[in-house]
Amino acid sequence: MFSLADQLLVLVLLINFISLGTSRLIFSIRAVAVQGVILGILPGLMHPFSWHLVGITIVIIAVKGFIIPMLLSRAVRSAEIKREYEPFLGYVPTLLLGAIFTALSFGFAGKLPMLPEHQNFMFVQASIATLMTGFLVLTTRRKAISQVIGYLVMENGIFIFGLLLAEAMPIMVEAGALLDLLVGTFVMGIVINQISREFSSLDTSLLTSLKEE
Amino acid sequence: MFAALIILPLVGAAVTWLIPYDRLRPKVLALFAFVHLALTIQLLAFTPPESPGGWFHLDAIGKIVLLSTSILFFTCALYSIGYLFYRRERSNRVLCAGLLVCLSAASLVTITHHLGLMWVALETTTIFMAPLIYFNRNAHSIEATWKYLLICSVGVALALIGLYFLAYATIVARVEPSLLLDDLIRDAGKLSSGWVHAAFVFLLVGFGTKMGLAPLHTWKPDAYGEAPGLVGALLSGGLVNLAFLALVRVYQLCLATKEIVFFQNALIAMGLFSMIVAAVFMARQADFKRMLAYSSVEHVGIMAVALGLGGRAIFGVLFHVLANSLTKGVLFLSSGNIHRSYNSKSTDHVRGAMRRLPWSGGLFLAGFIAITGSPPFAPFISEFTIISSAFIQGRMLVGALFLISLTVIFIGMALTVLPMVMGEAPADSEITDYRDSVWTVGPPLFLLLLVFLLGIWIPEPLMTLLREASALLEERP
Amino acid sequence: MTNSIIHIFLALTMPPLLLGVIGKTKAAFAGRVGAPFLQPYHDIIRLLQKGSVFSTTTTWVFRAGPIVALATTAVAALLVPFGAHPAPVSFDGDMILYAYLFAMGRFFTMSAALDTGSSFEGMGSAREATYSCLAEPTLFFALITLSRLSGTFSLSTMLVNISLGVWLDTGAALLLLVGGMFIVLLVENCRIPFDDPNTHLELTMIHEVMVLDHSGPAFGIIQYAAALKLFVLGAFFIHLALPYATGNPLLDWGLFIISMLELAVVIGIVESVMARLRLIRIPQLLVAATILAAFSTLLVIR
Amino acid sequence: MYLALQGLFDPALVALIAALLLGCAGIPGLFLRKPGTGQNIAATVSILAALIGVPAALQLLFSNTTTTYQLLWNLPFGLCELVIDPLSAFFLIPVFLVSAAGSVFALGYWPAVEHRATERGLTFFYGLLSSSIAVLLTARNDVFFIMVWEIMALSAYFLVVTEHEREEVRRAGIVYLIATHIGTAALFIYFSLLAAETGSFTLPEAGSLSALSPVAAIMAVAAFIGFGAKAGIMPFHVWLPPAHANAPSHVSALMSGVMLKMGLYGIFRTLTFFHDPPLLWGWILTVCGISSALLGIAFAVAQRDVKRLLACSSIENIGIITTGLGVALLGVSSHNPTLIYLGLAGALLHIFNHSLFKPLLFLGSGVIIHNSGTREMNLMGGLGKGMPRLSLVFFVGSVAICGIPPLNGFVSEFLLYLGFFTQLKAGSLVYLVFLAPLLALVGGLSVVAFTKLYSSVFLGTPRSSAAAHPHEPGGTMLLPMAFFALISLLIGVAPQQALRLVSPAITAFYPQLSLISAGAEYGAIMGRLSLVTLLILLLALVAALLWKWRLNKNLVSSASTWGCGYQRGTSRMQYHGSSFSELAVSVFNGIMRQRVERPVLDGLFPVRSRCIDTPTETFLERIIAPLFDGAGMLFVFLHRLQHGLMQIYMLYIFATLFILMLWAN
Repeated sequence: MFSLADQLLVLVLLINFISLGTSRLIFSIRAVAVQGVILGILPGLMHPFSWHLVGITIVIIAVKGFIIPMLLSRAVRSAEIKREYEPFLGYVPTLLLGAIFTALSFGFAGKLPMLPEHQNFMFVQASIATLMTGFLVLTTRRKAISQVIGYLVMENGIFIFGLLLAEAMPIMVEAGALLDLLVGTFVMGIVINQISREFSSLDTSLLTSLKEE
Repeated sequence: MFAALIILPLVGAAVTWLIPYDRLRPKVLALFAFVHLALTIQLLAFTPPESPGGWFHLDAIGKIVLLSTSILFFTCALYSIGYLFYRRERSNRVLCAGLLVCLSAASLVTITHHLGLMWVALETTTIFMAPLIYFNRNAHSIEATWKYLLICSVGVALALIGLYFLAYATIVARVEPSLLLDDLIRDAGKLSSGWVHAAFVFLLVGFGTKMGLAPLHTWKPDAYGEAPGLVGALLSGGLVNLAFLALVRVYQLCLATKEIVFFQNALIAMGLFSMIVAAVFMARQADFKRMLAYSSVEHVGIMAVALGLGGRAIFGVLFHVLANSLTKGVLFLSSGNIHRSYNSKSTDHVRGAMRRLPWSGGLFLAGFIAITGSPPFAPFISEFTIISSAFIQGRMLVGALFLISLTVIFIGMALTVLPMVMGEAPADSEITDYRDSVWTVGPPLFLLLLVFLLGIWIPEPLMTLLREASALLEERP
Repeated sequence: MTNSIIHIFLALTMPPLLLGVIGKTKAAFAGRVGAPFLQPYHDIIRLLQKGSVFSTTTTWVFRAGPIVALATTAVAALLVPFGAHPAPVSFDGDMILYAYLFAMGRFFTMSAALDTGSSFEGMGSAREATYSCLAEPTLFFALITLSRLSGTFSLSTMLVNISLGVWLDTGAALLLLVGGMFIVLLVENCRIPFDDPNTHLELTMIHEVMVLDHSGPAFGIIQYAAALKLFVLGAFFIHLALPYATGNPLLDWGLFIISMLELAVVIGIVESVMARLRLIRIPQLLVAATILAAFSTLLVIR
Repeated sequence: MYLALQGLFDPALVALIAALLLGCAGIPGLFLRKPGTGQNIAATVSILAALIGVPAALQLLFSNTTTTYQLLWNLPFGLCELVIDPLSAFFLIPVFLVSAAGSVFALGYWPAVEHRATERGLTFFYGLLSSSIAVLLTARNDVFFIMVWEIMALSAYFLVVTEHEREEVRRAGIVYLIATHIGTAALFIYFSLLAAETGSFTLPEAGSLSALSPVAAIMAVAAFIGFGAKAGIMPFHVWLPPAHANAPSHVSALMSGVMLKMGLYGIFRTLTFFHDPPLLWGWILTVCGISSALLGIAFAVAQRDVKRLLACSSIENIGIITTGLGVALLGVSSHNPTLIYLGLAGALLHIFNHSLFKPLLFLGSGVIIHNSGTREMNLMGGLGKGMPRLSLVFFVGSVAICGIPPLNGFVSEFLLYLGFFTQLKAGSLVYLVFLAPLLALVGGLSVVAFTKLYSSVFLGTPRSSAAAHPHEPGGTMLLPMAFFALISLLIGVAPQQALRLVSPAITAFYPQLSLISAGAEYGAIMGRLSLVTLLILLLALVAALLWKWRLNKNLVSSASTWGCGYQRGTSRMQYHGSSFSELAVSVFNGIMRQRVERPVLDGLFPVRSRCIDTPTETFLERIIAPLFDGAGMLFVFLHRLQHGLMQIYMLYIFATLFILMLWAN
């Protein structure tokens, strides 16, 4: 079943590029949602069946695939913003950087020793690449929403790596990750609503009054 | 015992959340803080054995951090009684409850030896601090909160993946997979250096962000500048120490693996860089709260350098954890009073504080003298220990850079602080209803007395505690 | 013992005579008969018998000036050997005391002048202060050279030590020194070309203008002190310029008196052939003197 | 009382108790409600401290013993020893004298009833400063030394900014604080290296370190900067004039009379640690010393502000002392006992002398300023009539500080001159003798400076209405000054006793030296000197009596000053300070600069206008201030890094991660 997981990881990487490439916020939110769903399926493919597993899967799919995207799209609608206009870095350069980082992450993963059973799969690569994608979104996009999206992509990357530890680690760490994701996103959702109420916009370049003169 | 330490504040949080009266809440807060302090001292006196499975283990280092956090929190809670009296315009429900949750999480960080659990607790503090920074409910505070939240979350996320790397290293090494510090230290020799290196880097950046090492410090001036005085005090005197504690855990691990040199050099480099950045940004600083934030950047830099130096400096840094948090308490609380009285944070408007608020102004001045490492205050002891050990180890360059940035920082800070406290208040400055009272002046005064006493006399128990702690961090060839 | 008595006797009696001689010489150059040699004595005695006028502005400082000036110069006179005979008072390092005694006198006289609150006297003491502190180093270079030549730290020995033989060895150095010290001699005693005691324009005076307000006995004392100062510095100078001595004590006293008179004549000649310098030039000449002396020092210690 | 004490305690203990008393002197006042009581208590206590402290110190000095006490402390820096050896004892004496005198003076000068706001703090920190200085002299533990050192520096700062509502005062305070802190940073390096060398935080034994290692060189430089900054040796003197000028006068007295000397004490102490110091050290000290002396007095001549003039002359005197020390060090390097003896004797005695006449002058300046309501010399004048007693003691002080016989200043300079001259014979350091003319020049200039000061304050007629109605200060203010004047005179007429005072300190500094011969030899010379000095006084007395006799015989009348024919002379026509020094300034132009604003006079009858000349703080204005401004500009430019844009912050994190990754592999 691992091979299927591997193909799904390829899909994840593609979604990374979509989230880098698109300018429509709703679309990228959806993309991230899909990514979340895929991540939700992955554990099921890797481990033998158990109710705990089912539980995990359901929770992940619910949170990553539906709750958070709903929150975000509500924020988007309330702030009436459709697109990410003039990002700090154009889409084409971002895509190129994304490609470069993906390549780098492959190089990075190549240098690290792996368990034989993980040897010829690209968990590490995918996770680092996703992490970097998240970073790229965080650094290049103007809208607060896109930054949250970037953060989510990062979280996904971390989650992918988490899969490698799924059976070895106590459940606590994943739970921690999930909690962090959940609460983090909730709080960010709240903050974003506050922002849009305060500034009637989600353009973070308005949020630059605090700086050194 | 441990459970009490964690549960009690949570109960307190629930209680304060349910209390409907704004006037009553701070008193309850103070009450719970006091009980927590008592509990802490009890724990320090009679330390229970580590819990089965080794998840909870209060070692000497944890004790120091726990003690400083608890003392500082108690003082801030007392202060909140006086402070919130002047902030009647808004509800303090979130503030009080949030503070107590943070206290619980902080205690958890100090007593657990499970890195994963520690990470969860740290993340909790990060999240629950956000609404406290947003206390003032205005455009600036929301911006500060946003930056704080996003940057710190990213940092903590990086720390998480660092932990994952560590865990995976254990798996790869075919040892019992675990994130318990003691297990990791035991098996450290076997771990593959590639993963360990990667883990250390991510953990350093992650916890470094939380701690505010330059250039990961960017959220600090905004958050400290916009948060209320007592929250600032807790951020710079409490959370910083927690993140530092996390770094120390990583350091212990490094000591066990043979990768320590890289980690030490990285710490020294980032520490010195932080001090230089602080020196640069403190000069001509127009907002005294932001200035304090940079001072906090400076002090995390000092801690990092000291940790990197090792040797005698370890003693210095462990003492500095305590000294710094107490002194920062004095500065933030008194600056909060000054802010209340002038209703401005700008150093152009705030003049002659000594005349207008003899107590708060004096405390602020004394705090400045203390934090810049002048005797007879505690930070002098720690800073001199660190500097001297740098020179004794023959690391002249590190010592020289350290001293130079300390001096530049002193000059910058003096040029900002002295005009604030000296002279006469400008005629056009706003007159507010704030007056120095026992509740607003007492707590920082108490802290200052502590700082002074520790500067001339270190009680024997504390001394032994520091010795044990630094023994834990010795390099064994 | 006798030498000491003679020494003191000369110091007490002879100084005004030098002034007389100078006056006579100048008169001779001007083709006048001039005042008799003993005129200065008459002046001083007459002044001592006059009554005195004190400015209402003045305090005790004004009165202290002349007295201290006299006292210090007198002590200085005890430190300098006259001719081949050692001075009655001498100890290692007395040359430093010698130099500082003049400073002491100066301090009091300047203060006294300033005590009157007269702008002229203030002007005078300002000049005195500046020029004398320029002249100071020259004197010290001279002392260094002498001390080096003689290998002693006492005026008597180091001055008596200078002889024709020394001249033959280190002529160049001594020549420079004589040049420098002569300038110092003229400055310290406010002679032309640096200062003109007999001018009638207060604006151009240095020393005389400082004592405008002193009258009667005080002025007498000042006159006498000035003469004594000339005598003392002169005695110092002739050791350098005219260092001849016979073994015979009495003869040496004679030689001393004669050479002092010669010195007076020389000063008279200089005063009559030269005009007063512009005040701007004086510092330059003083620095020149210092340089001369410094060179002589270099010559002897290298 | 002294004998009683001798029976009861060990003098070292007594001295320590006295030091503690000083520290506690100001504390009661903080809690007493009624103004003035605290001040009286403080004065009484510090007199008591002096009464028991000075005899104790003297006994320690003459019995030539070294006593060690253990301070009970648990800071992790080894044992904390308090040691009093003759050197410390010698430095202790002025501390007690000056602090007592100052606090008595304060009763009249800074009465609590008039200065309710500031008096308490002033009294408290005054006691703290004196006490910390006294304790500093006994500290033998690096860290304890630095702690006391910083307490001293900080309390001095709080004293300087007593009147901090005045902008000038605040500025002076900040300059002082920054200067002293930079010095302390240098001391951090010095003591850390010392600890690294010795392996413990206790100050090393005399002569236990080699001066030839590179570390020793670094230590020496650090110590020179650290201690020199406190002593005010050029070029570390910038803080000195403004701080002394703006502090209350008895504080200036304490700072200039005692605190500056702590820098010198540090240098003394440091030098004792090293055996065979290289000649270079001696030369550096000597050159810095003599140039400080020259430039300091040159600045002094140009000043218009009474207290700035005194402060600049402090730089001069410190310079003279440093020269002496340097000469002694040269002696050590070239194994030349005479030079060591004379250099040290001169330096130490001058330290003592300066701590007598400089406080005298500063206290006097306090009274003067109080009376004329300004620090501007050119507006004063004629105060001598109103207060003859003050005028007398101030005159004594001025004569003494110029190094003129028959007062103490001359004695110490005399020793230095002897030191220079002796090298003519010995030969190895012949060129040292060129210091003599330079020192003579310094002497000449100081005569200019102090005739200017004294005359423009006390002599002539008042130049402004403010100075018109002086009234003699009360006993509490006059007595301390009279006391200092008396001791100055005594040392002047009995120098051999003064020499006995410094000899033990010299042996403490350089034990190898065989004092017996040298001491005896120069003692004899001093004997002759004192005889001659007495002779001067005698002659002066005789002349005075003679004159008095004449005056009684002849008629005495009084008139207004002779105006050379001009009848309507006004007081504004007098030569005032600036016009008096103008000639000297013009001669030495370049060393001392003045900013002169000359009016343009045109036409036959020009309109009334004024000419203002202000001496400039060359170092501060031309070098240091621009430096700071430049740094400030650069920093402000760099502030843009904190751009406010989140994305950039993210980039920082990203970059850090990347760099560390690359570094790790």
